[in-house]
This record gives sequence, structure tokens and C-alpha cells, in this order.
Amino acid sequence: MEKQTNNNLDTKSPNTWCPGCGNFGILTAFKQAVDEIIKNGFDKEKIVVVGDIGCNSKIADYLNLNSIVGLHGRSIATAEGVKLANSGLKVFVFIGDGAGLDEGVSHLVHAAKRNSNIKVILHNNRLFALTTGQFTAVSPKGLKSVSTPFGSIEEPINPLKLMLSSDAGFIARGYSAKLEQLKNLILAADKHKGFAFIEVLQPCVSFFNNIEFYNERVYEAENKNRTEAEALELINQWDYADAEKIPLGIIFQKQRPVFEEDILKLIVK
Amino acid sequence: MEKQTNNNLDTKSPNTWCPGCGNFGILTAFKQAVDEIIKNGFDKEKIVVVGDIGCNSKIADYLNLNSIVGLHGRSIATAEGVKLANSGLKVFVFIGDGAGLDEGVSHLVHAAKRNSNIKVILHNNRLFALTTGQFTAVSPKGLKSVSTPFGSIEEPINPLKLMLSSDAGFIARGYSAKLEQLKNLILAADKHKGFAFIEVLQPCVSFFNNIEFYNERVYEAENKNRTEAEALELINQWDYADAEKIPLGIIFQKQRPVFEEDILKLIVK
Amino acid sequence: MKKEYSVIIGGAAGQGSRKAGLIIAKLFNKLGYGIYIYEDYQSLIRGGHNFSQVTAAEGGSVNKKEKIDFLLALDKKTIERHKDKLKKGGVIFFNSDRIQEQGIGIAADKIVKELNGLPIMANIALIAGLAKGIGITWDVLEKILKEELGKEIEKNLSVAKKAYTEVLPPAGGTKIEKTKYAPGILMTGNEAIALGLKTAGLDIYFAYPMTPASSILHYLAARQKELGVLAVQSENEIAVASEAIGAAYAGKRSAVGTSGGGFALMTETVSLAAQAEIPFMAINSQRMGPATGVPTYGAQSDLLFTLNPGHGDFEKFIAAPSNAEESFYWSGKLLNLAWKYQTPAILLTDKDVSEGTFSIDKDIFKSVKKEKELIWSGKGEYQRYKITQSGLSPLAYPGTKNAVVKANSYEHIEAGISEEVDKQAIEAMQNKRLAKFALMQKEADAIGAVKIFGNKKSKTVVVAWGSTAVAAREAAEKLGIKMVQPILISPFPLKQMKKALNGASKIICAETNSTGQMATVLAGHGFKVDKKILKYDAQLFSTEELARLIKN
Amino acid sequence: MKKEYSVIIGGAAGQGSRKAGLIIAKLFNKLGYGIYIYEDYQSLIRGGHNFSQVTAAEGGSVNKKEKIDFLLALDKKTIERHKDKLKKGGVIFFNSDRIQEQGIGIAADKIVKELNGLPIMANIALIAGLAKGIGITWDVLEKILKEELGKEIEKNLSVAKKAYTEVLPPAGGTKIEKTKYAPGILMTGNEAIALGLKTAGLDIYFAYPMTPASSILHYLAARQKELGVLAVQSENEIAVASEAIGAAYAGKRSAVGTSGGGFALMTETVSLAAQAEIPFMAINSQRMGPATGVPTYGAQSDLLFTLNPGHGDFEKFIAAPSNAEESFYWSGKLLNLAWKYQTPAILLTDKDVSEGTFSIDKDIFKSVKKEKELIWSGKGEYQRYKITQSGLSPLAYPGTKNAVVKANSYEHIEAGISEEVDKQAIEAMQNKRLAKFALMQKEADAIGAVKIFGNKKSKTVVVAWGSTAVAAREAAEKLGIKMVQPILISPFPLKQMKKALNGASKIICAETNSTGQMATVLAGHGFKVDKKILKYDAQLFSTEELARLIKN
Ligand SMILES: Cc1ncc(C[n+]2csc(CCOP(=O)(O)OP(=O)(O)O)c2C)c(N)n1
Ligand SMILES: Cc1ncc(C[n+]2csc(CCOP(=O)(O)OP(=O)(O)O)c2C)c(N)n1
Ligand code: SF4
Ligand code: SF4
Ligand SMILES: [Mg+2]
Ligand SMILES: [Mg+2]
Repeated sequence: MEKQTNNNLDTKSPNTWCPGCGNFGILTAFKQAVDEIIKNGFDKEKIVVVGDIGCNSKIADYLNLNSIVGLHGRSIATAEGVKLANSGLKVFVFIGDGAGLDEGVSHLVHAAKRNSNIKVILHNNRLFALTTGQFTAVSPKGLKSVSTPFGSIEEPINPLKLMLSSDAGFIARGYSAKLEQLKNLILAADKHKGFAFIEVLQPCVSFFNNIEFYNERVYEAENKNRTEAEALELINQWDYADAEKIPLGIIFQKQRPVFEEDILKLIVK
Repeated sequence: MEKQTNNNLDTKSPNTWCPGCGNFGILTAFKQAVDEIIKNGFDKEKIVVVGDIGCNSKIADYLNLNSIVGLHGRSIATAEGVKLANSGLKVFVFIGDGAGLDEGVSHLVHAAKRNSNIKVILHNNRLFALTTGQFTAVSPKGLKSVSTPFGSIEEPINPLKLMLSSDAGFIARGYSAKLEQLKNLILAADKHKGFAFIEVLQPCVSFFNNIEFYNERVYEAENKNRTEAEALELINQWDYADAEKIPLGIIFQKQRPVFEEDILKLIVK
Repeated sequence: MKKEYSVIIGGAAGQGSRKAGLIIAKLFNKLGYGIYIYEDYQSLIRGGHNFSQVTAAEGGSVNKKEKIDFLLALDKKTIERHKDKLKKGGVIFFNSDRIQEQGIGIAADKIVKELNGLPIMANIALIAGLAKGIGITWDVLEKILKEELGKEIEKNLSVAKKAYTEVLPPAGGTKIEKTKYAPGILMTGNEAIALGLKTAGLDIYFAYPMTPASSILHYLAARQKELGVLAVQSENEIAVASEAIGAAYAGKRSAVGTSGGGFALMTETVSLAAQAEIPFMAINSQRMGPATGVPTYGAQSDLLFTLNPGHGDFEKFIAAPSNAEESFYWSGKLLNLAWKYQTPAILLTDKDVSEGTFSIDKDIFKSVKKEKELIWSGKGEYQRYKITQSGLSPLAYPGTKNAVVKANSYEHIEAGISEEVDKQAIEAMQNKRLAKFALMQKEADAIGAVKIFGNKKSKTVVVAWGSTAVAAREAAEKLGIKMVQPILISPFPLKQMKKALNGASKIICAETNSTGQMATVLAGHGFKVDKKILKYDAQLFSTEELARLIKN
Repeated sequence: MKKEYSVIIGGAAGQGSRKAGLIIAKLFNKLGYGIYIYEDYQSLIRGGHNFSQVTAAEGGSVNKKEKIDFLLALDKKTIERHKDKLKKGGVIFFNSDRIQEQGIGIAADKIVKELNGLPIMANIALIAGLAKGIGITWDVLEKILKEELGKEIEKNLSVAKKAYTEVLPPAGGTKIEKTKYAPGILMTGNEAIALGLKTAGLDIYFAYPMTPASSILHYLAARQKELGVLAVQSENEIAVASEAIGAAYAGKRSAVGTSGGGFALMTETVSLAAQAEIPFMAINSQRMGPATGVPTYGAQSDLLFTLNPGHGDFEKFIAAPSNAEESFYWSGKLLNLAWKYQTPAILLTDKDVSEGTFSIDKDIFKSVKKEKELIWSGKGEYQRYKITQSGLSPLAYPGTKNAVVKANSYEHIEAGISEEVDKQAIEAMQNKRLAKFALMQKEADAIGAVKIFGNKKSKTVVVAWGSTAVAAREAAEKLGIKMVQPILISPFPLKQMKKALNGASKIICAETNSTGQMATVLAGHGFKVDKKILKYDAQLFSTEELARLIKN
């Protein structure tokens, strides 16, 4: 599955994800998107992958692209630094739900707010996988994990809603089992001028295998312009507990002034 | 103005707020609310004030009540620890917009999400006052401050919206010049079972005096139950830039399972 | 000579080698052997190569050895990686359905399949083979399996029985004899920490997961009701530390646990605890850094960082245990000291103590009890920071009648109100704290902070701390030299160290880091280290290796 | 004897005493006096009591004195607080509309009112009175006022003129003479840092406001276009540090600035910079801790914390300047070194250097230039962590043709891919970094890391660093003893220190903290401090006080 690219995107690093892990789908979709970006004339050398720390971020080791893997929860802020330093780079952040919504949620909210032109791909497996499965901000209430053996008592937060309230200009949801759509979401995020947030539903087969659950519920929402209220309604179809259906696709999009463009004007003579 | 209480709520600490500062109104309204809480039979000894760091948090020095003043941005997490340790205490957090929405926004979001039974009073003067007026997450775009002498380029975040998306069960807005209403909001927050968030519009006369602006626009919104969508609509009347009117009052209220109650069940034999 | 055996069992993550290692250890423990299990695994959930190395020896605490007696292979990689460690005459037990090898083959997959077991039960077949091979009776094996395998016990037992029956002990093979010692209790360093804290009165444990500290959280979370200790996971380490401070202020005993990177995020709070005089108990379990480093492997490279854990001038207690007994004792002791002195206290442990399993003597549980902190008498007006001769100001908690309890991170007057104008008052409050720091130094001098082993008359002394101390102890005994182990490292037990190193002509300091951090600490207190032995390949010292390095 | 004058001007926050202090300093500077302005203010925006103490002396860098020649009082509190500091024959200039006092009364409010000025212009009236009183000509005064007061200059000048005309110089009063020296440039330590960084190639400065580092951000923000340096304020210190890392990875020179509490939040990132070998430049400007402490007052109590700024083993550059010239030089030097060695570098300054104003010689600007870092040749396959003899691996930045630039916080192989299995590879990568650390030590030994002042033959040596060094220098000159100032503190310049302390029979170490942190550092390197002089009342040493404490 990992070798289908034609731009030498693979490395020699052994892949240590569990067989069947949703992360494979994200890796494949991303490589396909990169192939397309390169085909359209963009230099491979100008793509930067920013990894966090978690199962998800091993992706940096598996991609023969520029990458920086820093600290748990800090990939978004790191990426903002990269983009500010060289706004000619395309910057893709791969981050887990634990890193993005627990440890580093301040950076997620602020990057969206200031509309930094980075693309955030949040691998939502709904727990801290690499540290053996503890609950995160998006775990369903009642999740039995090593840190909550009697079931977690917290209700999950809705990351799309959080992004909407933080004024994110591009909000989408993909699913690691829907490669083509995910690839297209990544390409759309890339085209969007400004901050883009893609939540990817990513089953963790070892600690919280919800493939069936997702397969039965996901559907592709209509691709159309939505007001904030309409987006909210769509988002509310699923509150990370049970639901009849789970919308995928671009949920909300809006053009806003781009941070790096505006700030760089301050030093142009 | 500071001496109108009948429960010995004052200390000998000299007050170092600037004359005319909105913080005085918050102090007075809070003392009045505490008077009422005590009158209704609650022990003064069981009230705890948690201060952050900023002009706002000097309030702890001015109140003859239990208090803990910790680190900048960390008052909310500190307060959660206090409440968890002794849920018989009433815990009031006084925090600035810089601390609550910049440095420590992760704690604000998570306290709301887990519905910790603390009451957060956010002094929103829309800048870092104590460090001489730099812009914060809620400063209007274009604010000229020592760190943004050419005008800040970031658009403000809407804290009420952020709280709504974080599932806060009690969201209100007061104004430091409307004492009676503010007192009532504090009392309502106190009665609410669970996390309560009161944004107080608090003009900073030294760095961003928007008293006139507020006086011309604030109005008391109808006190009624609202759906999330209705609350969002009301919140959207003002996006922290210009607006025709700015609603005050309880914006949204919803009963949710209380964190401390649920977690304490885990150790009850 | 003391009898001693080493066993490695290895396989891919998910094959159950860790559990198997524990069962093997229990078999030996039952026969009266002291145990240490070294755990080796990578930062992944399936695949890779994990192994447990069980060292079992008559009496006392034991360290990992270079050479092993028995190798149990769940997969081929295990043989490739560990075959060369076998002693002459050592035996390999292997899954003959997957591997061709010399030694004792067990058709583990076949047995499991025949009995409709789960694939993971192959590890039980191997254990049974080993038990038979080394002369452990079926009764003992059955008893241990029943204790360890709650789920699917019947099926496991039938797998074990079949393997036990099929295996023929090697001709002239080793038979493990019972020793004169009673079995201990097997426990990891982290479990011992959890119990030590609990015994000293812990009410709430706060944490954000981080290897190798996470299992303290897991252990406590699983036993919340039984122990009456809340185990709370929060949004990040800064929240964790702040909540612990809030809880301590409000009158509950709290603690936090993390590793270096998470501890870094708590340093601002450590400084707060010092200034506001709020007890703060932290576990910092070291792993190989800097930064993310090699996250599931050990190192002792956070010593200097932990000794200087925040801005401003303040004293703190720091202790580094080398095994589970010390983990129990010192986590309890430090919790008591944090409350006694209203100060930060940090247990600086490391991966191979935290996640290693040790046999401990149950008498150790009697060594800790909750010691009551200094509480306000209720007389007069309460002042959180009352200036006293000792420097200790009595505590009161919110809710106390007639007390207004004001804690403050600003410099403050006795009542807890901020002070920035009166320079004498500022100096006076620091002097109060300095008086307290002097008391803490006295406490450090009085406590058993330094242990001495080996040949006490030798002028050659090896100093080691934390996980390395066990290897150093054994190496010193072997070489007939002296071994000195500082356990309490802050306040530095200068008098005890002077006594321990008195007359030494050669001081050797061994540690698993690349710059010699303990050697630096010793230099700061006037002890010249003549030779540094540094290991930084993410591995624990084996006793043989350390002994060689000391000699050369 | 060198001519020297001290002036205090005080008032409530908002009355403009700080600006007034600066103008007074400029008057003296114009006449060729070296300047230091000590700023004293509280953490409040209006009210309280602020004052500036201007010390003006012929030649060289100067320290605050105990006694003053002139006191300018904008309010009564100023007289109450400072009158006792006046030398015999010292003169008070006061606002006679608010205060009754002996000395030179100036009807400042009346003058301002008559001329329709703003209340704050009373400070200009007092300055004019002082100028007249000490024989400064109207021309000089007018010129300085024009330079300093852009806004409302006409009104200010008329206020000044009127006060200048009305005041009669005291009979037999002092007349300030021109010296033989040329005027310097007045600059705060923080301004000098901003310029030093810029001169060494700074592209982006990231910060979250924190006293006393904030004015670096403010200074750069106001001059973004002129200097071509971006000044970015972010959501918190962790974001700040992470962004700086990201920017450095992507090829821009970045730096961050904060104080102790904010620095604590950056320690995890410092460790990351070390591991990923990404240049990281930080300013840590100390204030009085622990925790929030006394936030607008100085102390030197973050030394040990800053020397051990993260988990894991790594080396870093740390320098502590004592004045604006050193701030300029060392901020530039450290930025260059951070990039040269792909390592953390920290300028450890303190409030009274950061916010104090110094006269500097403009030649110092020539002492720094941007030194290019080691860049990949473009030949062969690029490997971010190529193992070389020097330990330095050439840098390439994303966007470089044919290079895949992989930076990693995990331990890694040369290509930058994570490694956790191959223990030799892990050790080899650490050895690469150790080789680099050895080079850094060489650099420290080669650089002018230690300065010597006073009587170089004296066997009594006072060691001081940062803001205290200026007082120590002056005290040593006065007492005829030697003074040694370590500026680069990490890697510790052992050889230079040995030379500097060679033959010393008594080593005294003076610093503004309560435990003697530099003394601890010296002890760690084998230098026994015989006497510690510690001050922790939130005040800078005055030269007289320090001289007394050295003698006693
Ligand atoms: C500061 C810090 N705290 C904790 C950790 C330990 N840690 C490593 S990965 C991880 C969780 C990752 O969860 P998530 O971001 O959801 O990624 P996943 O593994 O699920 O893909 C944690 C807590 C760390 N490396 N650094
Ligand atoms: C970790 C840390 N960073 C920065 C500071 C400096 N600081 C003190 S108060 C403050 C801003 C306060 O702003 P806000 O919370 O809005 O309160 P206000 O003064 O406006 O009431 C800052 C940045 C600090 N004390 N600690
Ligand atoms: S633990 Fe879960 S998220 Fe991690 S690799 Fe395995 S399946 Fe994937
Ligand atoms: S600076 Fe602003 S917020 Fe602070 S006390 Fe003055 S008016 Fe109030
Ligand atoms: Mg996850
Ligand atoms: Mg504010």
C-alpha cells in the first residue's frame, strides 16, 4: 500500500504501525495528494511535513520529504514558525487528537484565529494511542482505558465546533478508509488560502476499533457554501457519542486575511 | 466605593488600580454578591478566590477571603484542584483576557468541557494591562499597542462562542459599570450547578478606554432559555469589532453532569 | 556461592512476553529467589521486538546480567538477538512451530490450536516447558498460573499441562532448588511509588500520560475505590501541576508524575510551590533524552535539571531510588516531607526502576506512615506566612473557622497579601524561607540519605545512584571494593557523604548519561571524582560490564 | 578625582519621572559624562512611587550610588523616601505648588497652568530648574528637549523656558563642567540586545510580554520596517519557543525573550533544540522570584536554573552581560554561536541591566557582524545529522534543491529518521553531539569570556556577574583589590577563570540572590569562595554598600 507513489516519497524506515491501523490510509492519501501537487508543478523541496509526537506523527519517518518532528502538542506552533520564515513553503501538520486537543489546544485555537496559512491534519483515533490508549478530549464518555478503567466520566469536545468558534477558514472531515475523498480534502485544503483543518477519523485497531461504527454512519455531505449556522447544524449531526450519520467533506469555508501575508507587510520597505 | 460591605470583606492592602478602572466595579459587585451569599447562610470561610496574574487578579489582595494567587494563565486549573479537593467550597476565579484566552486558554476550554463546578469571572479589558497594554486574543484588529505600534493584524476571537463550543453550561456577559446586573450574574453563576463563565466588559482607562463605546451599545438581553443556535445568534450581535448593540446577561444555560460529583463517586465505597 | 539464574523471554509486541516474564519471575520467587525483571520494548504497539530479562538470585536485590541461563523464544528474532548471551550449557526453549533451533522445542502453536486457545497462549506453553525443564513441579506452576491468569484460566491451564507433559527435561539439566528465603512480593518501581504515596496519605494523583511514569496513573486508576485515592488525568502537564497545587492549598495530599519533557512544563509550578509554600510532590521518571529521545529506554540524564527545577532561590527535597523498596519508602517519605516543610519534593526515578519488577520484603510496608503536617492552633489571627523562628508557618485550609487563608505567588507579608514596596518586608520573608531551608538541610543530615555497601574498608569507592546503584553494589561486592549510594540528593547530605567517602583514594562514579551528572554534583560539594564510567546506549549496566569498567 | 553626580527624580506612576530621568541623563551625557540610570517602579500603572536615579561620572561605566547630589521631587512621597540620601550640600528641586521644603522650589503646576500645558509637563519645569541650578546653558537644555520631546514640543519648551528663567541658582552651588570625553549614546540593556541581535542577522523575534524582557519586543516592534526584523507576539511562551524553532529550521534567524517564569515554559523546547540541533536563541531577563515574586525588581537568582535548562545531556552557551555594551556584544555573539553550533544559546541578563540606561561608545556597534553558519555544499545526498569529525553537520533549509531536510526530536540516524532499536547508532549520534560540545568548550576557552578589573596584583578578588559586576568593579577600584567578571558562563571558561583567580588568597563572590548561585557554580569548578556577599531585598548594590560589605 505504501509504494504506489511515483515521486520517490518513501523512506527506508520500517513502518511500526499496527497492521490495519487507520494511519496507513492517511499516509497513502497524503502521498497521492503530494503526487498531484508535484504534478501541478510545485517543487517537492518546498513541501514541509511537521510531525507531532504520537503514532500519527511517525508519518514523518515514512515520507521522503522535508520534515520536522518536535515536541508533543507543539507541532502547530512549530509549523507557524516554519511558514512565517518562508511563506513559499507548503506546510502540512500531522497531529493526534491528544496533541491537538489536549496538550496543545491553545496553539490549534490561535493558529485558526490568526489564520496562519498551514494545513492541519488531525488523526482522530480518539485516544492517546502511543502511550497505550488513555482517553483524550474526544474520547466517548465511558471509554474504558488504562487511565479510566471504570469508564471516562468526561463528555467529548467537538473539534469541528471548536474550530468554527475559533474562526477557522477551512474545516473538513475525512475518514482514513476513504482515500480518494481524503486526498481531495488535502488538495482542497492546500488550495485554500489560509488556515485549514482536516479532522480525519482514524480507527485505532489496537485500542479503539470503531471501523464498523464509522462505516455504518459516514456519508459525504453536500459540497456547498454554508453559513456559520448551517455549518453548526451539520456539525451537530454527530456529537462524538452515538449518531445516525456522520458527515464527511468540507464543512465550512470562508476567506479571511492571511496572517503571514499581513505581518510580512510590516517589514516590506 | 470599597467599604460598603457588612461582612468585613476588605483588607488593609492599598488599592493600586488606576482611578476609574473597571476593576473597581467588579470588586464591588462581587462583594455585594458575597454579602448575599453569606446572608443566605453560607460560611464565609468556605469561599475561595482564585486569582491569576494581571491587574484583575489584584482583587485577591483586596478581599478578606481565602485566596490563592498562582501563575499567569493557570488560575482555572488551580481552581479545579481546589474544588476537587474540597467540593464544599465555593470557588471563584478572577482572570484576565490575556491569561484566560492567550496563556491559559487550554484550561478554560477543558474546565468548561469537563464541567468543573467553578465560577470563572473574566475581566475583559481586551489587552494585557499590567504589562503595559499589549494586544490579546480579544483586542480589536488594528489596536495600537506597544507590541503592535502599527496596529495589531489579528482579528479577535469571540470568547462566548469559544465557551459555547466548549460546552460551557453557563455563559454570561456583564459590564463593570452595571453593578446590580453583574452582582446578579455572579449570584446566578453561583446557583448554577457546574462550570460558569462570566465575561465582564471591563474598560481599562489607561490603555483602552472604551467606556463610551460600551455605554452606547450594551443592553440587557432577555432572560430566557436559548438553544445553542439561538445563543449563537445572540452572541453574533457583537464580534468584538464594531456593532450596533452588545447583549448583556445570561446568554446560555444548560445542565450537564458535574465533574467533581461524578469523579468522587469513583472512590466512594 | 549464591545461586543465580537469568532468563530472557522475547517476542513481538502483542505476543505477551512481558506477562510471561512476570510468571517466570513468580516461579523463581516462589522458590525463594530475589527477582529483578528488566523490560525492553520500543515505542510501538504491535510488532518490533520486546523482551523481559528475569534475574533470580538467592537473597537481596539483583541486577541484570550479561549472560543468561535460559532463553525462551516466541519468535525467531528473539533467537537472533539473544542467542549469544547464553552461558555454556544454557538452554533455549522455543516455539518449534515457528523456529528450528537446538534446545527444547515446544509445539506451542499446535498445542494451542488443538485446545482451541488464543494465539497469545503460546507464551504459556513455553513457560510450562521451562518449568518442566528446570524441575519446577506442576503444583507450583499451576498455583502461579492461577494467580496470574484470571481470564481464560482453564484454557491456559490445559495448554500448560499439555506442554508440561510433552517436554522432557534435558539430560543432566539444571534443577532449580528452593532457597532458604521466603518468597517476596513482586512489584514494579511504579507500583511501589503508588503504594508509598498512598501509605503517606495521598488523596489525589494527577497526571498526563508519559512513559515511563504512566503506570503509576494506571495502577492508581484501577484501584481508586480500594485505595481511596483519586487518579485524575488532565489536559496537559501544566494543568496537572496547577491542580495539584490547588488541591494541596485546599487541604488534600496531592502528587503528580511525569517524565523529563512533562517535568519541564511543570518547572514554573515548582517555583510557585516554593514561593507560595504549598506542598508539591512530583515523580520525575527519567528516560533517554534530550527531548523525545529514545522514549521507552532508560537513562539518568535529568539529574542536574531536576536539581535546579525553577527560577528563583529555593530548596527542595530530591531522592533517587534504585529499586522498589526504596521507591516505596522514598515516595512516602518525600510526600511527608513536602507537607512537613511546605515545599517541593521530587522523586527522581528512572525507567529501569519505574518499570522494572523487584521482589520486596513485605516488612517494608511498615516503614511509611502518614505524618501529620503542622496545623494552625486556631488561636489568634491566622496568617498563612507567619514569621516564626523555625521558618515554618502553620497551615490552615480554606473552610477553617476564623481563618482567612491567603496563598500568594507574589512576595508577600505574613497575611499573604502582596508586597513590593517595603524592602525590609521582602527580605524578612526570604529570611523566613531561608530558615526553613536550613531546617531542611538538618533533616537531610539526619535521615538515612546515603547507603554503603561492599567492602567498607576499601579505599576504592564506586559511587552510583538510581538504577545503576544495583549494578554498582553487585560489582563492588564482586571486586571487594566499597560502594556508596546517595539516595537523598537534595538537600545534599554533605556530612553523610563525607563520612562515606572518608579515606577514599579513588572515587569512581558510574551513571547512565553522557556527561557525568552525579560527578558534577559531587564536584560541587568538594568531592573529586577520579574516574567517570558513563553509559549512554539506552541500556542498563549489567553487573559484569560495570565490574569490567571499574577494573580497567 | 573623577567627577561624579547622582540625581534622583521621583513621582507617582504617570507623572513622567522616567522620561525626566532620561532627559537629565542626556544633559550630563552631552557634557561628556558616562551614564547609568537605575529605574525603580512597581507593578502598577498609576500611583505608587516611581523614581529614576541618574549617575553621571567622568569616563566608563558607572553604578548606582548610595548618596545623591540632587533630588527632584514631583510629589511629597519622593521627598519622604529619598531625602536621607542627599549628600551634605545636596539640593532638592521640588514642585512648590505641592510641597513645602528647603531647597529650590519651582511653581511647576502654576507655570504649566499659565501656559496651558498638560499636568505631566511639571516634570519639564523641574528639569529646567535643575539645569539652571547646576549651570547648564539654555542652549544645551533646549537641544536635548527638542530631541526627546517630539510631541507638544513648543509647549514643553515654553514651560522649560519659564522655569529656567524663574529659578535662581543656589549661592555657591555646584556648576557641572564639561569633561574631556565625547558624549556617548544612551541606550537601555534591552535596546542594546535588540540591536545586537539585529546586527548578527536576526530575522524574527518572538515573544510573549514579560517584565523585564518586554521592552525588547516593544523596541523591535516599533522599528520593524527600519530594521527589517519581524516582531511577533504569540499566544504563550510555549508557542513563542516552538515558532522560533520552526523558523530556525526553515532558515531564518530567530530569537525569543522572556523572564524566569516564561523561560520555565520554554525549557522543554531548549531540550528539543539540543536534540534536533536547531539553533535556539533566548533572552532570559531575571527579576526577583521565585514565581511571580517582586516582578518589577531585580535579582540574579535564575543562574542555576538557566545553566540546567532542560532534560537530557547537552551543552549550551550562556552569557551574562553587566551593561548595554556587553548586552549588545553578547546578544550578537550568542546568536552567531547558536547558528554556528546549532545549539541553544541564552543571554542571561537581569532587570537592572535590561531596563537600566547606559551610555555606550558607538564603536561597539562595529564589534558584531553576522557570521555565516555552516551550510551544506550541495554535493551528494543530504543528511541533516551527518556524522563528521567535528560533530557539526552542515545545515540545509527546506527549499534547497536535492535536499530532504529531516529534523527530529527522537534520537535519529544521520538522515534524521527516528532510531530506537540500534543501540550503536544511538550511541554514535550522542558521540557526534559530544564532539560538538567539546568544540563549544574550545570556543569558550578562546573567547574573551572573563574580564579582570581593579588592582590586578591583589590577592583579594571579588567575583561578580551581571548587574552586580559594575558595583564590584567600582568597589574593587576603590579598595585596591582585584575584580573578576565571568561573562560567558557556559561552557564554563575554566582556563580563563583559573588564570584570573591564580594566586588569589581570598575569593569573595557578590550577587543579588539569597543562596550564592555563582558561588555554587565556582565550587563546581573547583574554586572555593571564601566569602559570599548576598543581597536579596530587590535592590541593586550601590557601590558604597558593596565596598563596605567587602571590607567587613
Ligand atoms: C510533554 C509530553 N507529555 C507527554 C508525552 C507522552 N506522549 C507521547 S505520545 C502521547 C499521546 C499521543 O496521543 P495523540 O496525540 O492522540 O496521538 P496518537 O498516538 O493517538 O496518534 C503522549 C501523551 C510527551 N511525549 N511529551
Ligand atoms: C508565564 C508568564 N508570562 C508572562 C507574564 C507577564 N504577565 C503578567 S500579567 C500579564 C498580562 C495580563 O493580562 P490579562 O490577563 O489580560 O490581565 P490584565 O492585566 O489585563 O487585567 C502578563 C503577560 C507572567 N507573569 N508569567
Ligand atoms: S496503536 Fe492504534 S493508532 Fe497506534 S499504530 Fe496501532 S492501531 Fe494505529
Ligand atoms: S492599567 Fe487598566 S486594567 Fe490596569 S488598573 Fe489601570 S485601568 Fe485598570
Ligand atoms: Mg490519538
Ligand atoms: Mg486584560
